Amino acid sequence: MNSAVFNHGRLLLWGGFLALAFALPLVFKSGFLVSLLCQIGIMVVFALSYNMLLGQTGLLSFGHAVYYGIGAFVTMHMLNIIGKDGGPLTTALLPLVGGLAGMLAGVVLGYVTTKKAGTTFAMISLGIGELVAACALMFPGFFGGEGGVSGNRVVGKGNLLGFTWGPQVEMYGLIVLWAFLATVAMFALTQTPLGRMANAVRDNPERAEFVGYDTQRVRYLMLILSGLFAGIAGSLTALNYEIVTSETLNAHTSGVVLLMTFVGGIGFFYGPIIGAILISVMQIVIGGMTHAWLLYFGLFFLFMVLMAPGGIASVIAIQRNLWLAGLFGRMVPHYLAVALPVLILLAGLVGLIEMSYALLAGEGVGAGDTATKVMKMELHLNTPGPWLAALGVTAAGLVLTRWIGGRTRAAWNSALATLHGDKS
Amino acid sequence: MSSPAIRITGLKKNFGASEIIRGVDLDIHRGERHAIIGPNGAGKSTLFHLISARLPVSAGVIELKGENVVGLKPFEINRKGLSRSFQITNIFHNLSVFENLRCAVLWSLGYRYSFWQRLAGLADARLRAEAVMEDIGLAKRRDTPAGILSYAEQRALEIGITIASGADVILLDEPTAGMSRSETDDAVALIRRVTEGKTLVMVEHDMGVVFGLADRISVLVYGQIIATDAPAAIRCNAAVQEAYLGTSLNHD
Amino acid sequence: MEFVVISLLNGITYGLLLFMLSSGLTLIFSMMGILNFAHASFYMLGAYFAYQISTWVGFWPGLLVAPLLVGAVGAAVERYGLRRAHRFGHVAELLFTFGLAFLVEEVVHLIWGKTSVDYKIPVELDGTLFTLFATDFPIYKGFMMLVSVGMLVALYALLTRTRIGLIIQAALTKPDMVEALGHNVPRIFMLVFGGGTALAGLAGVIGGNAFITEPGMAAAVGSIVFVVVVVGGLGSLGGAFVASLLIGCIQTFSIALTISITDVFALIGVTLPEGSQVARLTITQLAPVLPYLLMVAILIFRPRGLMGARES
Amino acid sequence: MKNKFAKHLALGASALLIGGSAFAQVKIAYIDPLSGPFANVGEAGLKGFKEAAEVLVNQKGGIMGQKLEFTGFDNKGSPQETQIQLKAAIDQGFRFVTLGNGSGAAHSLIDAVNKWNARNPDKTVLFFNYAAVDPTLTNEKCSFWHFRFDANTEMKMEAISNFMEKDKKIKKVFIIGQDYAHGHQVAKYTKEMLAKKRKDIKIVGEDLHPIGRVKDFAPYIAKIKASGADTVVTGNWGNDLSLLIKAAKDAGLKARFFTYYAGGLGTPQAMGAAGENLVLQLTEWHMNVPTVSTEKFALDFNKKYPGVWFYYLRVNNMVQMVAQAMNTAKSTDPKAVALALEDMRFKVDTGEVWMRKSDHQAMQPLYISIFSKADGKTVKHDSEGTGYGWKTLATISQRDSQLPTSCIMERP
Repeated sequence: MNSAVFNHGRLLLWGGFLALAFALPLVFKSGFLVSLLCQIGIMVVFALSYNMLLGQTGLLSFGHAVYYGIGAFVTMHMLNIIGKDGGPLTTALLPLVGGLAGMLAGVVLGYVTTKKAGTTFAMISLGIGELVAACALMFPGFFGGEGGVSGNRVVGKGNLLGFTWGPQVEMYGLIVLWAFLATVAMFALTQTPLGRMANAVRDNPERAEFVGYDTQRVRYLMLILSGLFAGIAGSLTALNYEIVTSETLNAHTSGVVLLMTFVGGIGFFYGPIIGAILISVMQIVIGGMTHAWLLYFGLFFLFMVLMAPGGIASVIAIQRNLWLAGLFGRMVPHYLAVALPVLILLAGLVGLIEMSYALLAGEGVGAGDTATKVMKMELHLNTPGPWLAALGVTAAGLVLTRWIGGRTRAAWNSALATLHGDKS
Repeated sequence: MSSPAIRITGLKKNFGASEIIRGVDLDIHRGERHAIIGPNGAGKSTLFHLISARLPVSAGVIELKGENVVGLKPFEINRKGLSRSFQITNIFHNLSVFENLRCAVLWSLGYRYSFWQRLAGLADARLRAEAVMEDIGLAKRRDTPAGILSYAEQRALEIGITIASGADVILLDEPTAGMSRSETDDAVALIRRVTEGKTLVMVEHDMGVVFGLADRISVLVYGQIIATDAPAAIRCNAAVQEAYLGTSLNHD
Repeated sequence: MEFVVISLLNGITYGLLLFMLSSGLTLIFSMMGILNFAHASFYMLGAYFAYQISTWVGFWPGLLVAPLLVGAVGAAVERYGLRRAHRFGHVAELLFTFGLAFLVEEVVHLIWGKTSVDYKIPVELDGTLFTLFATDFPIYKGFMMLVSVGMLVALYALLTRTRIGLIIQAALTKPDMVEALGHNVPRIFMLVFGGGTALAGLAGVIGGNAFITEPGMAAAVGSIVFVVVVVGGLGSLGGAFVASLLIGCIQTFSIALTISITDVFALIGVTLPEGSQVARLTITQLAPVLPYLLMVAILIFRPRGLMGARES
Repeated sequence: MKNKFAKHLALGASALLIGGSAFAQVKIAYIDPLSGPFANVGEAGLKGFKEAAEVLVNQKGGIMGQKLEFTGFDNKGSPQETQIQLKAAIDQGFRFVTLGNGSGAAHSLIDAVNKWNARNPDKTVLFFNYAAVDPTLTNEKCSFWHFRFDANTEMKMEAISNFMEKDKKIKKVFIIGQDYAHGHQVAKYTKEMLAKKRKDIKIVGEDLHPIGRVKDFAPYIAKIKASGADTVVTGNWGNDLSLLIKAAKDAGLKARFFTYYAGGLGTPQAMGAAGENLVLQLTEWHMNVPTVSTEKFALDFNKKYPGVWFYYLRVNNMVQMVAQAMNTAKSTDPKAVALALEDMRFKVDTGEVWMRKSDHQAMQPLYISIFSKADGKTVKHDSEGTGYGWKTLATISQRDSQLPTSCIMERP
């Protein structure tokens, strides 16, 4: 049995991740890092739920935030109801409510959207997303207008095991627990008949019809289930921030989850996890370092689309295959050789971008900025000196990268040829 | 066993103004191997597409085992026990050979859209897929993604997917197209083996394959069946010769 | 009466502007199968380029040069970006344009700042064209209509009178066939993408000063253009035209209607419960949602769009 | 600013967090949009605070010898992000926060601050509000931990409606606003107050449009025109206001516009000549209010930051009042500062600012002015280089701007 959900190796891996997730806040005591970890946990679930559509069923959605947002709003209202009237539910179980809400939204909206696949689906999802987002501002009673709906997650008495979920660390524990459950469930789903047929529908919808499957039904079911997990993620957001606003379900949120999932890699189950972690950290770290972070972000995304459309996970997977084939060793010197010119190129580009921002965007990249320390000292941007230097570095980097990169590529191609030769 | 496997009456298909299928009547008996031949552009593939509901019918009736199936969706017809292959390889490229076959058997084993059962736990699906894999000679390629198989292997897989569900009416659209001689021989043997006891309808250009496999042959010319008969009779049918060799033969 | 005429004029002006955007999008989609997410970004670039040129040499040269520049940028994007993304399939292409939209906005922020720029209507066009009843109709709106219609005529001539036009036209309905005939040369792709983006650029040149030139302008029209293309029918220029005018007028007229949902339902004899949130909404408030509702309705009842030839 | 935040994070990650900076300083976190569609507003505010802290506090001896510093935190205009940024600020040791843009964000912040202070009574945080004008913030939702330095919507409408009461030319009023809390409140107070003060004025129409999404206001203008309104009241700001005025001019609408936010942040530039003698605004100050030191400050500011025009007098007021409160209390503990701010009467250029104790709402003189051609005399300075500036039509004294509050404050 090679594909059981819980064979020994996998059990160890899952357990290891769970333990690591619980251990992290013990190592990093900073409140900010715990907050960051909470955000990552939520995004992991959200991105994985998105990949149920994009990676597994081949549905490119531009409106996935709708399910996330609806899960969040319903949770928040539920939280407020519990806070006011009490009730059988406790905070810890609310993600289930949010998930069901997301699922219900999937049942209703998915009926319309999944009639089509491909480009048409992408557009319908965009339209539905815009529709719901616009409605959000129109019905302030439910969506709370531009101020959103807020609540207090410390409600009820005698919460599960005495946790109040007030402190961020307790909330983190709750998020890890739910994220873990959702991840296991989503992974298990890939190992079921529906999960596999979703892959089949993605690869070749026509053929899927001719082996007896209604592709529309497969897409619909996948969307509903994806809505369930997106709803859980939204619910966790609601509990974590104790406020939900209409932007939770707008196009921007849909875009972010798409970016995360794609950058991480849609072809692998763990791809979106990598993406969620990477993008969350990037947003905060790079976002904190430079005003140009959105530009870097956009460039990075385009670079990924053009150079590594399989995402980071596919890059890792290829390295792993090389390693297993014993070919990784012979690539290492090439990687190292190409790293230097790439760094030079990057330094030049970063220099140019940062100087442009300093000059044009007004907000100087003032003294003490870590990002400008690369370039040291004060630069006179109104003189050609720094610009020529940066241009020179960029050009040198470019030439070197092309030169050495050519060799690396040749080595890479030969390694891949050997790899595939071995296999076929 | 009264009704034929497939009964086609008055079938027509237009693409805009041009009529591609112009009133086809045809009975396919249960258990026979039936080949449809005809010159290029005669409408053979279109006929297949109509039977399998890939294209909508313009007029006429198609009965599958006595039941009118016009207007049904492809998957509905498939569930009634008709399975088809494609002239242009039509497989799940990113899935492994094994997964391709397993996908093909899931519905017929009643797993439908289940998301509460583990695939790995479905022994019958695994056994059936493995059996087909063995049949089509791809056991050693079990975990290879279908997209990187060789052409002949993909054709074999195409047939494998078609027969895996256990459908009793099999439509094969040029199963040996583009194969070398030896590959064709293997394919013929394969088809013969896997369609044992089933109804087979095939479109084929390779006359060696046709005459080696078929119990009966229909000749489709310009959207009409001009003859349906046993191979030997078809061979010396004047109308067929005219259609294939041109009118000059008539003057002999 | 006065109100109806004025609203109609406003609706048509807006609709024509939408058509300038959606025609390029339709062309690109038909030929290349690419849903250009960055299309509205080229509209924005058109406005900014025209602004920049107008500060140097005035509005009129900008009217010509800015769309050409935008087209050149578009062609370069196709040549060095999309063509590579194309190898990885449609999803990669779509994502590429998605990322591009993001990048363009950021670059606009960088070069022209985050506030609106002072892109003025040229003095020659600043004034009243005619006064209808008591309302002035500005010259510039007339000019916008003129340019849109001129572009429409030019596009029509190009498509029906030239060889490349015939190829493009054929591609609208039968892309596979055109491809099979060997016309799928990268150069045509580049040309069409450049041309389509240039149209968006032209819309930006005349829309930028009529409204406002600011970094959010792309996002503001981006999704509505998609609605137009879907409602009109993918790949149908005629459909895009009809849908543009339709949506332009719907948006204009819905603002005019102060009646609430309750009133609407009362017309058909249904009484809504008092005080519910839906009941209190007026059609005016619903105005921005109507195009999306229309799109959803179209997709349910007529998936190929008003005049679409094919479904996807 | 932002970079320091990252540095802290990086150091924190490597477990080398150094507590605070080497120089003693009083730090205030400025949580407002620094990216996204409202980034220009946020950045202008931040520059204003930095300049005010430098010129009005630090160059005059600082706070008990310490420097006052403002650090920007980008909330992207989002209530949710506001809470994330608040957490980030608290983690970095900030005890004071300020925010101005968006009632939603302000509500979110006041909630978060209340919650935080209840859960962490030893690390309280104080919120200075410099521009969020939702009246509920100093009424139903008032908090001990919140101080507002701007007049709220209700007070502003009181002033505007008093002005309208005296103008007998006004017969028909049309209300147009953005479809969100602020727009709704402006409409509500306009109707209520006019109904009380001028029964003869007819409200001939009321429209709410989606915020930031209308490209062409021509249909709305057509509607206003059809209604025969001679006066339009709007709470619109930013592009929604500029586009509205432009469309009015295009269609030849001659109605006067009473606005809240026509005075700054790019709006004068965008409306240009279209606004002449048609657009009125209510503010706590404008360039042509005869004030010596503020005028100089504004001119210096405009020279130092070309393209950003000094607009917020209340920023200066707030910075000075906070500094004085800290100096008086001889403490930078939020609670002590709050107590010292309560009931403070602070002398500024335009008169006196009084921080009312019962609801923490600042009372200050207000001005109604009209957009008119700069003539070097009454309209000495133009606005944002347009050739048009603001001419005072009426002054509302601090006393006249006061309104009762329904605040029942929970005091620690």
